[in-house]
Amino acid sequence: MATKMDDEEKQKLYDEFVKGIWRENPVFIQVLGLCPSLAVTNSLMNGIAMGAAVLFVLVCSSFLISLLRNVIPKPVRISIYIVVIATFVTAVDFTLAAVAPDLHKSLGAFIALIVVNCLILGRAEAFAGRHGVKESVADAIGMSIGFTLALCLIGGIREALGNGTLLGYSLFGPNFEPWVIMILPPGGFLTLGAYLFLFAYFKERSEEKKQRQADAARNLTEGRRAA
Amino acid sequence: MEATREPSAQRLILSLSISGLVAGIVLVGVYDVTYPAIQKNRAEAVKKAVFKIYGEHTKGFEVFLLGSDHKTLQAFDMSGGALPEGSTVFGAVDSSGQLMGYAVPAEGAGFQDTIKILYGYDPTQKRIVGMEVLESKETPGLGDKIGSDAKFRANFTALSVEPAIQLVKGKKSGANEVDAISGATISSDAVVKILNRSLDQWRPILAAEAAKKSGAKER
Amino acid sequence: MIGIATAAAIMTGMALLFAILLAIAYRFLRVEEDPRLEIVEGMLPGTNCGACGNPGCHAFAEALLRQTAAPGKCTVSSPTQVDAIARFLGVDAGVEEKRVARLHCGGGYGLALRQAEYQGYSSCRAAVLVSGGGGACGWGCLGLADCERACTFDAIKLNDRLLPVVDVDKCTACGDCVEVCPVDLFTIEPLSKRLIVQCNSPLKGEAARKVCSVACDACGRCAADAPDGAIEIVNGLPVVKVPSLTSERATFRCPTCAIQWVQGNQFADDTVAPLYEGGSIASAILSAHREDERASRG
Amino acid sequence: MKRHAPDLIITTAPFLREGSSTPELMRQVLLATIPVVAAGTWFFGFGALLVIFTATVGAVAAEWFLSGNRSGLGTLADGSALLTGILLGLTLPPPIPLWMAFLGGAVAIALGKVIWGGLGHNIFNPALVGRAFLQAAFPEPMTTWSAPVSSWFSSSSPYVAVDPRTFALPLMRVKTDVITAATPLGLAKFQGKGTDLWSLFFGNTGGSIGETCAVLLILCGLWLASRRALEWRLPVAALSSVFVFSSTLHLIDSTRYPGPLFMLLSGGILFGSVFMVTDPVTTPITRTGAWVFGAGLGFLVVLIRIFGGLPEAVMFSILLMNAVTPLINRATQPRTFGY
Amino acid sequence: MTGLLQAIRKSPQPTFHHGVHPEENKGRTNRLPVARMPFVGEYVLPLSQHLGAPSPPIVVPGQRVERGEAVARPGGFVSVSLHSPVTGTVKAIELRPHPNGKLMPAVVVQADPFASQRDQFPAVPDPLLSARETVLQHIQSSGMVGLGGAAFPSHVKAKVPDGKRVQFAVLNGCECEPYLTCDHRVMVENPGDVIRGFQILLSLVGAERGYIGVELNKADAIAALRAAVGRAPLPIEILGLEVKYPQGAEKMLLDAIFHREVPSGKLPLDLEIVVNNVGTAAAIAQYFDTGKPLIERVVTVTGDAVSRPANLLVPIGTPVSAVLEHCGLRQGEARQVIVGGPMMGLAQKDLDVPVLKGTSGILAFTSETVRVQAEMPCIRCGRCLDACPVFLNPSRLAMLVRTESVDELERYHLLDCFECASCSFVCPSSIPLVQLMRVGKGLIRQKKSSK
Amino acid sequence: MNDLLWIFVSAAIINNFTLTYFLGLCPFFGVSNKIDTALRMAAANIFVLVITSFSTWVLNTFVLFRAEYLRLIAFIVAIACTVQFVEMVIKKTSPALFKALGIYLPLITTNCAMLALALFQTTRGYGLLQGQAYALGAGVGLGLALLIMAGIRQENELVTIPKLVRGAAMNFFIAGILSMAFMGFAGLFSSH
Repeated sequence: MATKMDDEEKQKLYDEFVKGIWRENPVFIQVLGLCPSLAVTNSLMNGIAMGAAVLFVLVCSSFLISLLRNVIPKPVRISIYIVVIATFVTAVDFTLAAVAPDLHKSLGAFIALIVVNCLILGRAEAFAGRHGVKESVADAIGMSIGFTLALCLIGGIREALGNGTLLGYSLFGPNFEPWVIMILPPGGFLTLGAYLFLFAYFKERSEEKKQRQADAARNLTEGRRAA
Repeated sequence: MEATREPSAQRLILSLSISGLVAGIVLVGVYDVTYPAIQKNRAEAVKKAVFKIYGEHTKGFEVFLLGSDHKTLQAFDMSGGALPEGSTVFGAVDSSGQLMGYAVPAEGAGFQDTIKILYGYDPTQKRIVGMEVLESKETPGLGDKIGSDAKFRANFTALSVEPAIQLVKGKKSGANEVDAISGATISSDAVVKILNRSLDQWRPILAAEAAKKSGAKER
Repeated sequence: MIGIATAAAIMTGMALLFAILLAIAYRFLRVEEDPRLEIVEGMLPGTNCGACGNPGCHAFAEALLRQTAAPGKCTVSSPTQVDAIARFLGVDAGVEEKRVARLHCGGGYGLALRQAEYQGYSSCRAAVLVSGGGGACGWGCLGLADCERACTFDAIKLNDRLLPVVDVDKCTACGDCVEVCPVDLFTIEPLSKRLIVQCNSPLKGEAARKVCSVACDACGRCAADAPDGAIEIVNGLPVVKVPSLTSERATFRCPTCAIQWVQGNQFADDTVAPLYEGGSIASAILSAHREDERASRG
Repeated sequence: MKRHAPDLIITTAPFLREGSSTPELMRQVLLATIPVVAAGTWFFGFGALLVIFTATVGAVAAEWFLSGNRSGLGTLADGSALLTGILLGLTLPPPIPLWMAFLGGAVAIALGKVIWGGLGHNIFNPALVGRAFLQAAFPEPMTTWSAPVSSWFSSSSPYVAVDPRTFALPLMRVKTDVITAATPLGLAKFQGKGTDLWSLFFGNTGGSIGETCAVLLILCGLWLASRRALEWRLPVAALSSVFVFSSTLHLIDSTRYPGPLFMLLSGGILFGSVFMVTDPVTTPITRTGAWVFGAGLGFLVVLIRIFGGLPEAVMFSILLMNAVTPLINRATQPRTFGY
Repeated sequence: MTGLLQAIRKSPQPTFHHGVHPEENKGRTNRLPVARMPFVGEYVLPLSQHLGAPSPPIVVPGQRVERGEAVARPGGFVSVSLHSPVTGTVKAIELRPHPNGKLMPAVVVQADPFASQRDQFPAVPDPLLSARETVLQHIQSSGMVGLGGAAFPSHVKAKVPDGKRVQFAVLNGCECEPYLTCDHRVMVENPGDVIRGFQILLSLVGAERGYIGVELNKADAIAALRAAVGRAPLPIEILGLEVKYPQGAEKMLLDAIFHREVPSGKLPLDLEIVVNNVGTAAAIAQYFDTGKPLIERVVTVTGDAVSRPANLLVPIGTPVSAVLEHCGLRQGEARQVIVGGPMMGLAQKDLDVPVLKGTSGILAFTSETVRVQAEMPCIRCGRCLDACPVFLNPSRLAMLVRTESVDELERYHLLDCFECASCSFVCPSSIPLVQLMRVGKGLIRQKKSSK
Repeated sequence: MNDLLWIFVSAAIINNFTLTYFLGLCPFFGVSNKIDTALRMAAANIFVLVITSFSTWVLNTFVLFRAEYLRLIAFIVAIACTVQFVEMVIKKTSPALFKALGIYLPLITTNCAMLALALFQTTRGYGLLQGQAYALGAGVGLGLALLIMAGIRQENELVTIPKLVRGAAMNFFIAGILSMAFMGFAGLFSSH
């Protein structure tokens, strides 16, 4: 009996974890946290670093907020969430500046701007403030992995086309003509738009396929009945 | 319903204050831990740029703050490891501890956004001896060549600042002329403008300093 | 140590300041709002279909809180959703009988006389303005699918005779089709009402049969065969007075099949032979309409 | 009961129509581009024709693939994709690699037209969307110009004049030290050098393939206007606005700011006015709006050419004005009769 | 370039702004004198042929009626009587096809083949000597309506409400619709009737001056009217107007003559002006001369599907099919039959519909003329804006109708559209703009009624 | 004076907060579906930006010079509280104004443009006046982008955008094209 309960709980945690990676992907599905997803993704490395920073902040703040959710008075909850998040963000900011100054420079103010990333405050308000510690942390990890994944996809394509490199390694040789637009602002918008278009396309194709299969199955059963 | 019951004002104030207090303390801790490393990184960055301008003989650099009279420089003690805030110039020092020249940070409007540069200036010969771009958002592949294009950078190895620096296209003829990067005229122009503007401010001060120093030496 | 003191002082001071400010504001500037409103609205489907008689889900939620409406009025919500709302509000669900939209015309392609060919904007509302459409019967279905487009729930599809078939499983009785039909052919009826008059023309006798082979010619046989007073002929059309008739006897002697015993969808077993040769004309027109629509709507 | 399919057609009034049709308008604009294409080929050599052709192929191919029509000509029949391709080709610099021209054509159709739902729905001029994409993606090739190989009456064999860069492999570049030329606007902005107005008028200067020959563009514009294939207010407003703003500056300081005739004859303003600004889809529908659009365009062109970082601004200015066209349309609704 | 020239060249003739120039196509009939349509067997008299309340019948099936005898009385103030055009028997009162496409209640009269059908009507008083109320009542019981097309009861127009006054009266002789020549022929053949009718109207409304606006393509009509006025020194002026569609629309006509715009939602009466059709004036004069109520009217029958085009004096109620047959309809070739003009008329699906009081023309076209072009996307060329005489934005309105944005439709003044079809006429993409406008008006009405 | 002009123009069009810095994207896409809404949002934005610029300048000059490491947290708390306070005041004093502007205020709290403005003006060492010019420029820039976007989107509602790009994807494409068009302003006034 106990193991069954455990399994159920595990399954639930797993669900909370997995949903953020794809089904409720913060960037591609919920279209949240856009500022950093477009601003810093002119290289893959930036994307990874930003993702890691968000991971840290989101997990820590979700943990703390879900822990304290019954203590925090409702009218000032947003202010307190912000204080908590800002503290963690400042910590990340300083740490990055101390450990990897070049990366810190290329991410610029966007590390600090994690504070106002709708993704983080959104998770705090919508999830961590209403759920237990375990679920909140699982949700936070899933969401930030989904976020990082999206950032890597965007950053990868932008760096590859815009600079001819991936993580600094040359892809196309010295005569490559870089598509400068990809690392400029318009490239960010267009890349994300193109990804959304592609996902919509694949979704429609898979739905069409499902529909066709369902039709075929129905025809088969009806044919049998008629026979 | 529970949610509709109003918490007391004292509780609101108390919880917000406590969270502020805790956050403040945590941040001080983080700050204290990371402070030395961050300052070291900043100093490193300046050092790297100064070395690039003044070459392999450079040993280190000194920091000078603009005095409150806006006319004289005051040496700043770097032993604390931190760079000061405010208007600063750096002095490049060779292995013998001799001052080789100054490295002056300057910034101004570029093609896209603010460009920040550091340039080496020799007040006695009245010329620029080198230039490094610290920060720019110029167009990749075109404008950002101001930091990477060797031919363009060569313009600044011995650039006379009297009369004021001029931008030309094609053939460079005078000692005070800078040959623009083709296709990035505006960015090249921006660098020249930043230099001229910064020199207007620093030239008399640095000249006075140099005169003071040489005077002291002669005496 | 000084650093810590400064930081603590600044942060606490700031927090204190803002907290006091907000606390004051919270105390003196608050505007009262029923917190349940948001929750109830969140529980509603949010389709704003208006079937409940309110202008939208928000208004319905307000009505629910005022207790001037029962949760069951929402025809879109499933019974469990209705139950949930009722439980939340602590009121009776007041579940309504399932109702669906019914079409009062059977004069599809090949059955009703077409006098002229309509060309132009492919919409019933537009066609009815041009000499009342190409059909001879001015009361009949125009077959240009305004209802199909208007249906939010994807419950209406034109069949091969260009007649709209309402899928009773998907229909929520929201009334959009009733509103959109320019010749007012739809009514909302309880699903249990089986006797449906599939004609809307007041013409009688030969005049009616001349324009449509499935028109009601007001012969009165159904009224005669039904229990006393259950069916009455009013203005050339039978009116079913007792909706819960359990016998399909009244339809047996109808010479034109204008009155039908419907179980489930209408036109489910369309066995009337087409008057035109080649039933594919209708489907060709249907696909042409669809093509037009695609072209005009991108 | 014998019944036959109905003879009579019922449609709504009016039962008469004026003659002109949308495909006919397209055809006339297409016809007007022919002399411009020919002149571009004459001035910049066979390579220029290849560039135009490739851009057109890119546009038509994109339309074919993205419109989802596999039978018949589909939306290609209205000729708008063809026109977009040709216009894009005419705005490109002559020595651009062909793969870029192809890419530009495809982007023009995909981003400029198809995603908006096709002809008539787009907000931005498709050809210019394609060109803006190329300009942002490949700033260097897009600002590398070659000198004309022919003048009006003499030529150094234009049919063989093909720049080696034109044949760069896809995604690659050819590194050469070919002599480049500057556009008259570039010369004026960066080197303070003027250009003879007559060379501007007859097209003996560097620049995009279709923009150099002013006299031809003026003639094409007049022809189109005489066929009522364009809304004359738009080019007139744009050109006079450029004239007014540049003359004002010129009067203030004639040494720093070039004269109005130079501003009108150089760069793409004439080409833009005849072929881009007159695209009805992306410009205001109201007559007052047309004047506002033209005035705004002229202002932006002069502003960016003189105070901006780029020597040429017609493309950006048109795109910016396209962006505000919905707002202009709203603000300039005609007064209804009786109000 | 022509556009530019047109803008520079100011038209010397008075006219309104915008509008279109369709081909006139009046040449086949404008020289043909008005002929009489022979009597047929059955006449259908729909009870609602005019704007306003339908007329309740005052006869029963089987009853014998004389030519000119009333078969229906006015159903209210905004309603008129209806008279039998022939001597015969009332066959039925039932639903019959109406040119608007619906089946509508009508009195069907079977003509007596042996009756003489002579003009023999009760005498009426002299309108210029009788009390105003009496004259108005006589006009109402004569079944008089505007013959221009809208069929608005004439007595309502001639009655000036208390507190209002009328400064000018205008007769509309523009006949701007292509193909139609019935008003033209009336002006040429009966200028005296027109002027006399106008005099009656002038005295009824108490106007100090009268104007007759005639388009310049009817020079003979202008000459005839001027001659008729010249004989009697009257405060009436005949104005030649530029040939342009829709000059004959009331508001456009007033703009052309007085350069004043009728405010939105208001009537010419608010400008102290009353407008009537020339045909109506002639019919009023004839009524007071002979006592003949409105039982016949002049109809232009033309189009490439009729071999003998004509201007016919047709008894009201005659089936369109009979009229067309009389004019030599090419059987099997006609693809479209229109009642009214080619710009604002109605296409018919059933040729058994009757000629009404407001029927000014019957046009039959073969497939050569009827070209239904495929609709193309709107390219926002703005030609519809240049054509619209009330300065609307049809292109945008069409899009708003398609997306059913009812609030926006009202904001863009859709209700000021009077469906002149100039926008559809010029649209190079063949978008059914007027039709969309009509649908849009329906949407607005529906929204208003559901509120 | 020239300096102020450049700061203003740079923030408004050359380095438009939305189209080149990607700041304030959520409200940019969220409330740009109607021109009317966009106008109000733009007004609210400018209002809050100017207040933010002022209050953070005060905070930075008079309080934080002792503890720069508290900048981020102090700024964000200050912005959040100011906005919330302003919102409450408007809600109480003028329901009409609240209906017009107030509902956008909570959206603005978590708008990165506000915090970014505060941080940028601090790191660039702008004084009070420069800060105000910067805030005004940023506000005008956000408003401009918002208004243009709203105009285009409202126009798009009249036609049928293909299903695959309808919604978010289309918005990104429009923003991308707009961003390309705004590149034309690069270098404006910088060389004069």
